[in-house]
Amino acid sequence: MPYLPNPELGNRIITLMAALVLVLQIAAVGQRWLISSIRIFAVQSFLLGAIAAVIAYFNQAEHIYIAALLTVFVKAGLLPRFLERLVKRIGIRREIEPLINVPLSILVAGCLTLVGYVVAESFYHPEETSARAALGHNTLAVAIALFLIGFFTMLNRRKAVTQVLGLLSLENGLFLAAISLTYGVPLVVEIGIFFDVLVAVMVLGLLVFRIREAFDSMDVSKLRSLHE
Amino acid sequence: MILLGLLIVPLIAGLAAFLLRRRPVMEVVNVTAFAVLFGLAVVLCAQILREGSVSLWKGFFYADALSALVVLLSAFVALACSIYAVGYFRQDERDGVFQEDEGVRAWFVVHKLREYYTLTPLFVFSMILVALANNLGILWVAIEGTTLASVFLVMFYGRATSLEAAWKYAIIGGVGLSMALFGTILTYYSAHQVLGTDTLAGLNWSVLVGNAAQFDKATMRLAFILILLGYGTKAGIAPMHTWKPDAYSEAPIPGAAMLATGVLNCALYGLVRFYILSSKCLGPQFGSRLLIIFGLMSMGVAVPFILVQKNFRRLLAYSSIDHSGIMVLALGFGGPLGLLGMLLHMTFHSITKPLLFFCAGNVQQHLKTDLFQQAKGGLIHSMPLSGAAFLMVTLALTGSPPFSLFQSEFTILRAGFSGGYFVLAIFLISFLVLIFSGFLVHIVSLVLGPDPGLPAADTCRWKKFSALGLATVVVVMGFWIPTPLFALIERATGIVMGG
Amino acid sequence: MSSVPVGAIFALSLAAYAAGAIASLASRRKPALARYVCCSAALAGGILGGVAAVLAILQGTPLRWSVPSGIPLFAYSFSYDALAAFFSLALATLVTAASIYSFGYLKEFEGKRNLGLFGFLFHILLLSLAIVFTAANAFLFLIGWEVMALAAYGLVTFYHEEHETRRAGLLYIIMAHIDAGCLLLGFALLIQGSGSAEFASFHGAIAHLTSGRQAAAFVLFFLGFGIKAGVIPFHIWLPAAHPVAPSNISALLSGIVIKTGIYGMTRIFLDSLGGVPWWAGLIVLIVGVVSAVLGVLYALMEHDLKRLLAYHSIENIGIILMGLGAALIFRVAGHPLLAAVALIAAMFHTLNHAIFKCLLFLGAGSVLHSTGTRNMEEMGGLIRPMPVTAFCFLIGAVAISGLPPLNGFVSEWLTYQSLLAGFGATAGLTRILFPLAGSMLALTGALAAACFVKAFAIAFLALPRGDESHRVHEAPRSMLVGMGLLTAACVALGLGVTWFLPTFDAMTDQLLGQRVVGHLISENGFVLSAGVPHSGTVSPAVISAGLLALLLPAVLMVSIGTRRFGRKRGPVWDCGLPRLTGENEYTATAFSKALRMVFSVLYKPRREIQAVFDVSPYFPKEIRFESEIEPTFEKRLYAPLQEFIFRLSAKMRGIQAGSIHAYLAYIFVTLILLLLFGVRR
Amino acid sequence: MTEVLVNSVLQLVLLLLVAPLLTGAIKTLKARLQTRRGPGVFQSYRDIFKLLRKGMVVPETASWIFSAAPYLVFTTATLVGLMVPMTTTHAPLSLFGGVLAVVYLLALGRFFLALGGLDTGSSFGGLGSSREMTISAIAEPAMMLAIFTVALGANSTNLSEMAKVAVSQSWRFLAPSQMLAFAALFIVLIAETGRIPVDNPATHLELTMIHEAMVLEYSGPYLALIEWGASIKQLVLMTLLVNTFFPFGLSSDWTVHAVGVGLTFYLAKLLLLACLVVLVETTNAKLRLFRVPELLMVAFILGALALISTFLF
Repeated sequence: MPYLPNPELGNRIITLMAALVLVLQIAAVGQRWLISSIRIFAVQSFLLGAIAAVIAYFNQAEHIYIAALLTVFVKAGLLPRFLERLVKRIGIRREIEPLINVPLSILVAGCLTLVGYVVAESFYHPEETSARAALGHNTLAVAIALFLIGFFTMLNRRKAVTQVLGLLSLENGLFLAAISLTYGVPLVVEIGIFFDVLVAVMVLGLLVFRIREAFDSMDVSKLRSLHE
Repeated sequence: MILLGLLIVPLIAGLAAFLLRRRPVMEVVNVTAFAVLFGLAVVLCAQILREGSVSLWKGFFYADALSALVVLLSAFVALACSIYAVGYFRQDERDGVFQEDEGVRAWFVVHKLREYYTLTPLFVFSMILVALANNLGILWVAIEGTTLASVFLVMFYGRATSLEAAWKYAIIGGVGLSMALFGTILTYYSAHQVLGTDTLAGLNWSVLVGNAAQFDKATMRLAFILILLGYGTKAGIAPMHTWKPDAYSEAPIPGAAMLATGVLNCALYGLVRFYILSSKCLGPQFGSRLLIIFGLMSMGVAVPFILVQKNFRRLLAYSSIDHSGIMVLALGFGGPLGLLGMLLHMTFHSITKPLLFFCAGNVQQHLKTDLFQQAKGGLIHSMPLSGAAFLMVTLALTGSPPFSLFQSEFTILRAGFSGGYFVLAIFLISFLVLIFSGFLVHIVSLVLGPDPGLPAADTCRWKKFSALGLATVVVVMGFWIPTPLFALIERATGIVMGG
Repeated sequence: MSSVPVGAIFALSLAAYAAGAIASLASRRKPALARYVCCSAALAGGILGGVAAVLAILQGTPLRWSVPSGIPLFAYSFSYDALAAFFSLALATLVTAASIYSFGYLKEFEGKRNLGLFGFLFHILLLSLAIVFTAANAFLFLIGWEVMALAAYGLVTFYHEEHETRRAGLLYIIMAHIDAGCLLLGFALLIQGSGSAEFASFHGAIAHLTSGRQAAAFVLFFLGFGIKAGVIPFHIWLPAAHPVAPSNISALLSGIVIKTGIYGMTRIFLDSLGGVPWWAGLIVLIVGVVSAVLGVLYALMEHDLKRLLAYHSIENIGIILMGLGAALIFRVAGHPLLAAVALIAAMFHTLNHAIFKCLLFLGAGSVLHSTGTRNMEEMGGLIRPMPVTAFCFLIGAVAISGLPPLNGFVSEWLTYQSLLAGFGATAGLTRILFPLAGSMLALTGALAAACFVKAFAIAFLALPRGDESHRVHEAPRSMLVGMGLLTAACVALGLGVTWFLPTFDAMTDQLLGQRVVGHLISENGFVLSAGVPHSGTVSPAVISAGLLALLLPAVLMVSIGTRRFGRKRGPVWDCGLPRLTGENEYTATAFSKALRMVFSVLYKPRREIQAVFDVSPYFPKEIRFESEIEPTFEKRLYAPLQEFIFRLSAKMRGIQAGSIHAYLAYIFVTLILLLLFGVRR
Repeated sequence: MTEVLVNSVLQLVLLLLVAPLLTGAIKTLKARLQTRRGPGVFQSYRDIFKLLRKGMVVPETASWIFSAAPYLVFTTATLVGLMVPMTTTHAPLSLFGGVLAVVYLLALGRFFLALGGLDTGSSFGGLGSSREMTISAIAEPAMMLAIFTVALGANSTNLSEMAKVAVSQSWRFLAPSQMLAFAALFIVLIAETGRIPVDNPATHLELTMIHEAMVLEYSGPYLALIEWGASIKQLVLMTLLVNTFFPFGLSSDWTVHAVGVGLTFYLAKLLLLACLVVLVETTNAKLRLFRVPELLMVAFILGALALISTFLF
């Protein structure tokens, strides 16, 4: 009879890591240096991979290992490397002042976390107090918060690269939701999604590059020639 | 089997164009491929009408009347655009549009035309895939695919403005799609609790629709909201519509036409699939309310931009925002009439819209501008065919009889009344009237008037043929809809109605 | 008679129009051929349509038939009942005359303009008109309605090189689309009630509508049809659009196209709804009065011949609406007989106006054709070079001024009678409105007479004012024949009214369940009476006979007198000036001066006089006189509306300012809101 | 049928004879009131016959319209005369045209006369026509309103019917509605017959003349027809007034005695009305053209009041 790990413990670990991910996200909101925000993203993605692994371990769901590996490989390895190369090539190191200044942005991020919990509240069915429901409720809140904060960074930051980062961290939120609520979506879909994310980033990278060429700046708030 | 064919043909066409770099070959390949594709689509529809639904690889690919309709429309649009594209790009080459940016250092773009003829089939492939994928996840992947392919079409001309448009399109589209993905995941979650951890089938629509009734309500609500916003972004529903004018005015005409019809249909298709689930799970009211709000908002947003518009390429974009609004509104009105009206509208819109783009393209290539005040008017003298067609298709698209869009709009109006949305119906009509007025004023100022003495255009055979052919279809559709097509639409309506 | 031929003949006339459309488009490369194809096809269609209408009226049984359309949603169903037959008859008459006229009129287009396109649009217009009058299905009706508007638009903007024409066309098509929108809503309302788009299914719909729905239905349909009919204040498109079209088209537009509005009101209010609330009838009556008076007042100030006629269309629509409104009120008040009389008055005036307005526009057309101007101030003395045109125009003028013994008089007489009867038939203070309306009708008539004295005299009498006079010539024969037909019709319908009236029996029977003609034709057959015994009688035939008889002594006296000294031609008394020239003649502006002063409250006239002095301040070298009246509705009602809409739109453009952050913010906010308010129950 | 013809002929003769007489009478009375001798009562006959026997000059610029106008003026006026009951309640042609026909036939005559005025091309003609049409246009509603008031009482527009009703209740003229209506119609009468204070038949001053300006170019028999027609029109209108409001002596039967009585009463009433007209003419000054509408507006108001009072009292 194989060793059955205690899911209770698993849930605690997962919740903890999820919280860590959230903290990282908020930290990213305050971050000024492009390179380090990329790094933050990398760490965050790694943590997600870890969460996936933990879930896989505690529920003997082998196919999640693949998802975990993919995450670590693509999101924590490939994409950050690519983005760093891009940034180096373009030679911009600092983010200019965001539209909303840093302390305020962090405050907003906090509120968004709150929103996440408020929304997740309505999913909490106290009658079924299974560990998993509780976990779902918790991590869903985190996921929504991640999503919203990622979104917020996109419309808060001016640099093209940081918008890409925002998009990616928003995807991370989705991944967290997928992995913790449903133990991962079907593998095919998973792979499809990863592939798409990869291509998307490539395309965006190409765009960033050419925008840099055309406008010799990466400040997307300068892209205003198309309007009514 | 036929499903596989539908998917493979465009892939082959793309590959072929990528390998054989000579223009005439690429043109021929492109056109023939899409002709074949259209043929296959027709066959598929016939089969659907016979058997009800077709599926492949134990339901990994699955086609019912609804998806068959979308496939048919996508294939039709693709064919029309491919024919037009030949003439369009030849003209571009003659005008030396591509000269200024030879040194494009993207790693796989060698030559502009090659880029186009390689990308378009991929684009079409993903449109077809959207319709044929049974798995909602794959559906999402496919729609994302259309976005990625079309980003390149938007930045096709490599101008600064096209890059800007492409960036906005990519970012907004990306955000939208991740919302859609979130929605999909939540749907899976809410289904998950019913279906258990059956890995693959858990996202298969054919499975989900069966027991949507027991899904977790709260999750489904959140899911539907996210889906609405997500696929709404792709469909260009206000306030997620902002990328449309930029993208449409920058992409090359055939690409833009496919964006405005094919992608729109795909996005709405996804929306409809989820609408079915949500209305099974939550009852129709929840969805309807949101859909009606967004539909009317889109129409309302389109109005002022159509009334005061300087650029006729952007005008087209706002028209398509308006039309997606109408369709969403129809979906919201619901009931057999509303859904029938919506699908009819989708059909007629996809048939009519490309012609509008073609006319606009001809005019733009003729005048070398897309601004109204730089056009001196009186185009009817130098390009009688395009001018007349432009006027005609404007009338058709603004829903005036005898053209077919009037039928669908009339049906939608009836749906509104039988749904008891009296005031909304009045809004609908007044928006339509305003849009008609704005559109006509602009186009008349372009087409009619004293002869500015431009050289005669309308010489290119390909452009003429595509425009004339399409015009004929549009006129005929006003008076006669092929019975099988209508049967297909009715069956699709049945599916949306539930089951 | 079996019912087969009517249907068949009607179908044939439709076919003739359709064929004409395609054939003329096909023969656009050969102008002469195109002209013959266009006109002869129209003529054929017109005659066939007329035959069908006459047969239908004679056999008096409504026919209906239904053709499966290519669209599974709807069937094309026609019904050829009394009302349809009557309007089809009017249409056929006008088409016949206009198409004969066109043989000559279109000659000048050859080589200059695309006759093929013209023929196509012309026939599409005729086809859609024929369909509108006979459609028995809301969907088919709407298609016909809108196609009619589009074809008319095409013809109005036929001279699209002029900016004025394009503007007028746009105004026209936009207003037309607004009315189509109202009708769409109205029909959707009825359809939702009855569950079917067939007119038959609406029958008596008023019964199962809530009072709110009744009001909505009335307002929507009245707006829709009122805009098309050009009632004030929705008239602004009419004087803009009708003049700029080719004249044979203007004749049809003013003659029959605006009557589709009247047809629609009659069809919907009396047939489909089966009566409207009394206040609705009152509104129709009042709007009628306002349109009649203001229409003629604006007409008086015009010296563009065709615009003047266009304004008179508004006036006559007003007169028709007076009758119709009275009919609606009587129906509610429960006086079917009076209602029938009023309805006949309205319908007969519709027909009469169709005929003499068509005649007048054709006359204006041939004037335009030979002088090349629409401005009356440059005309004058045309009666000598073009006597026949002048005569036809004169008859038309007498008829439209409602003077005996022509047809205009008869229908106005009937209108008077029903208005008078209204006083006795209704209760409460509102009953005063009827005689007041009557007096306004009198005012209208008198002003119309004044206006046509001006129109005819300035254009046709005295000396030429412009310099075109030398090359002025009489119109070609075909045009004269076309006008002659209508002239004859004016006289015939006037003198022979008592023989024509039975036409209406089936209609009143169908719409009001009341056959009335028996009461209308009193003893010895040629006296028209007002339906109620002792109420009032008139006999145009006898009147004209009397006039002829009395002419005898007058002629006698004059001839006796002139036998001795004869009649000499002499110069006009010109206060000792060298001789009378075109310059010092009385002008149209001068003629209407008096009325401009009298009604200055309405017109708000603006005049400016600039004198250029040479040596002494007493002898001005030249004087420029400008005078214009304020276009009240355009300035006070429509301009501000347009202003508002455009300013709002301009503001809204800020949404699309180009900042991607803003764009993302829209989505973000929407998402947050929906998350907070959408999810929870 | 024959009866109708006989009656018409008789009434025709009466019309043709009485009309100039009335004009003459008014002229003389006026003169007397202004302490002038004035022309004889029969002056109008002399004028007409003189004109009939003179040659005429037709302007070079004029067309056939110019010649048609006098005939129409004359015939319409006389025909109208046959529709109005004069001595008996029974007017020969009343069956074939009621009061509406009367008004519109007179309008027909005016229409052509105005055309004739403009046909000459002289500015006088134009000015006259313009003023004539203007005044008649704004007189029309007042007249109709007043007539309606009477017609509603009789609920018929047929003049014989109206007269019959009037006879049957012969003290009805004391009702306020009738009084008001009469006042209104009287003003209209002044305007329609071109008398002071609206128009001055005796002047040829271009600033003031209306009717005279219009017929300035007419001469000889044409002028005779016009003058005669004008006086007949005046007679008709006055008859309309006296017989619908004061139907005394109107008999409904055809005995010689009755007709005689009717005739005497009729002439007497005419004379009284003429006196009234003369009184107004002598005691008022001519109004400026643009003050005339105000007068006619008064008439219109009176008509409206009459109407309202019909169903208040």
